[in-house]
Amino acid sequence: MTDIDRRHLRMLEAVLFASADPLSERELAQRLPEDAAIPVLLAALKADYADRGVNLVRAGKTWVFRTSPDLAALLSRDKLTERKLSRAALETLAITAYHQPVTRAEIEEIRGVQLSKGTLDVLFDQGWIRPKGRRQTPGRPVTWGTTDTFLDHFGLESLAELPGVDELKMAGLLDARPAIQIYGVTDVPEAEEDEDADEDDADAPSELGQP
Amino acid sequence: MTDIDRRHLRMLEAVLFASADPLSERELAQRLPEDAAIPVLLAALKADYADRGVNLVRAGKTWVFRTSPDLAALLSRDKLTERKLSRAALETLAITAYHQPVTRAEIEEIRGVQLSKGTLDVLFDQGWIRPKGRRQTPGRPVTWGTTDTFLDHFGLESLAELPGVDELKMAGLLDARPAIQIYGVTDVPEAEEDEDADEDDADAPSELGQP
Amino acid sequence: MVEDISDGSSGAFVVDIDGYEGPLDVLLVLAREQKVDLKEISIVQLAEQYLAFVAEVGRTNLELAAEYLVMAAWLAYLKSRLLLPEPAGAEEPSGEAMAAALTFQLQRLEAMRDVGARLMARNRLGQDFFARGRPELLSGNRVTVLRVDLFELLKAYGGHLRRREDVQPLRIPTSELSSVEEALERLRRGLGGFPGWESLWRYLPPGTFEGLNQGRLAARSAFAATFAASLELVKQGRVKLRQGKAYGPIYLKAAGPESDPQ
Repeated sequence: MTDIDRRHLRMLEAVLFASADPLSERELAQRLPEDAAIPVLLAALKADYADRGVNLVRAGKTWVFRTSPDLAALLSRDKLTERKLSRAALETLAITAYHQPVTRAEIEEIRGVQLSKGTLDVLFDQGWIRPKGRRQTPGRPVTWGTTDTFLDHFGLESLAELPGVDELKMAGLLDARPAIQIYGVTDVPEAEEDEDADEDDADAPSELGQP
Repeated sequence: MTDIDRRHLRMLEAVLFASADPLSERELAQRLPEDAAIPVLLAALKADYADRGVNLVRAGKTWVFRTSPDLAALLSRDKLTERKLSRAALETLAITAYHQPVTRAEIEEIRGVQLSKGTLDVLFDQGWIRPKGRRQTPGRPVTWGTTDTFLDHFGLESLAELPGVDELKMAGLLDARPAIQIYGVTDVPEAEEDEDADEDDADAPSELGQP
Repeated sequence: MVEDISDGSSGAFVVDIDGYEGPLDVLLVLAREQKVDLKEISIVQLAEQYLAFVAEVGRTNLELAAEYLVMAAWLAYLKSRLLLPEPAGAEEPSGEAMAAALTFQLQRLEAMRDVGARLMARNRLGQDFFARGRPELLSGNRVTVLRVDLFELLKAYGGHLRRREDVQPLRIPTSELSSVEEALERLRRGLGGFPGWESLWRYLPPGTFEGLNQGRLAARSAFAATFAASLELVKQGRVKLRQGKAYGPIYLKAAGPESDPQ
């Protein structure tokens, strides 16, 4: 804590505390003096609040104050009424989160059924998914991925914290290709190297750790 | 501070943080466990935050967290008044993004309605569109395109990430005609012709959905 | 719904097809009935379970979407591949590879379901943890920020395209539904060919029976149009109709002077 600028820390705290929505490090930098060491300050502030009733949490590239989850019961009267996600929407969300970047066709392949019209729309409207780029395959279909808003909603710091993501990866279950392609050609179940040439998908599943 | 119940302090902190309105001691007492010593806790919490960027302040009989007054001036080089974009401006922006480079006359042609004076100005002032060149037609009208600031604001890496028309349709953002299909229609209305032949088109993504 | 399938010893299924999210979903539910790890599942047995399911739905006259039937056909094929010796030098993937692919698909779907449930079970914003209830705008110079996100932008473009579509000249697409006029024409042309009483069935367009069996709308409309046309011809005094009993076959005969004794 010695080289932390207390004045900068207070400013950062004030900016974050004032906002109900997560702020990116870039937005924070715009608000603070130029010489403010944002990452160091964020780490210090996070530590300050670690045991309090309010915590500083990271969601992807964004930061925000949230009440501590263990106080949920106390705050139950503040609960927002939410629209229940349909089964199709929930599965689509899970597939998008775990297989991103993923195309609509791949989501349909995994679910074995066509996606009805509004399904992606609901998730997009909610701010949980967004177009991520295009797959370098015929038709150049749009790929979808999750947003920092999604991480914030589910209390995830990064995609690496998705429940069970490591086991699924180890089990080879995070392959969005048609199953018969995976087994049909080589007949060797372990042949799972995914060399999809997705040019603008540098942030493919391999990068799940550092969103 | 020894006789402060840390658990109660955390609760108080969270309740005050999450509340949309300043809370009176009576309201706080209703939300916390019965044995919580509200006045003592409030005094302790106030002391905790005394030097921070956010302070616990009393307003009449109620309590509320507020940005520390000395920071307000420092932090805010900008008071953000948020404004919604008019529908005309939103459509103009979308058309510019999808059809760039595009002239004012073409935007009017596409929208089927005259552009009021300020519309392009608003988008230009915001830094979202800029002149791109001139159309090699009589009058050599200025063409418009989007900027990097535009990409940045919408979280796009490149224009190619804008979903095409088909994908908008599939995502439910663009409803097709009423479902005549139910009645066994065989003839699907096909896409309209589009004959954009622009020389200054170099950086327009050619495969953007052309309506 | 999962609970709606019961594999009772009587063999009686109670099927709620609306509760399913496609054929893979059905397969997953059936696979669970084998009560083994998905990796150990017997694909032959699963294929049989699925075919029985489809047959049951067919028996109760529920209409099944095409994708369920496609899966049934594929499973029947897969079953035969698994039971018969592999042909030498086949170009297709082996039966085992196909079975492995199906197992993989089921595992993958089940995994996505599980993690979806685990996601929803997490502490969530607005349910278990909360945002600042009283956000503040920090004061200073006045800068107007236009508030719009990508979703709104795309929605605006979509709305614009739709309105554009709406003002296009109306195109009336050709329909495969039969009109009474067509049926009249067909009956008139056909009447000369059959001097005596003839079943009205014979005047239906080709393929109508198959279509009816498959419940196709076009076939049903052809049937209705032909019937309506026959009534119209009776009204015009051009034909006579006869039906022995309710729901019995309908016969038709030209009412020309030479075939009518009156």
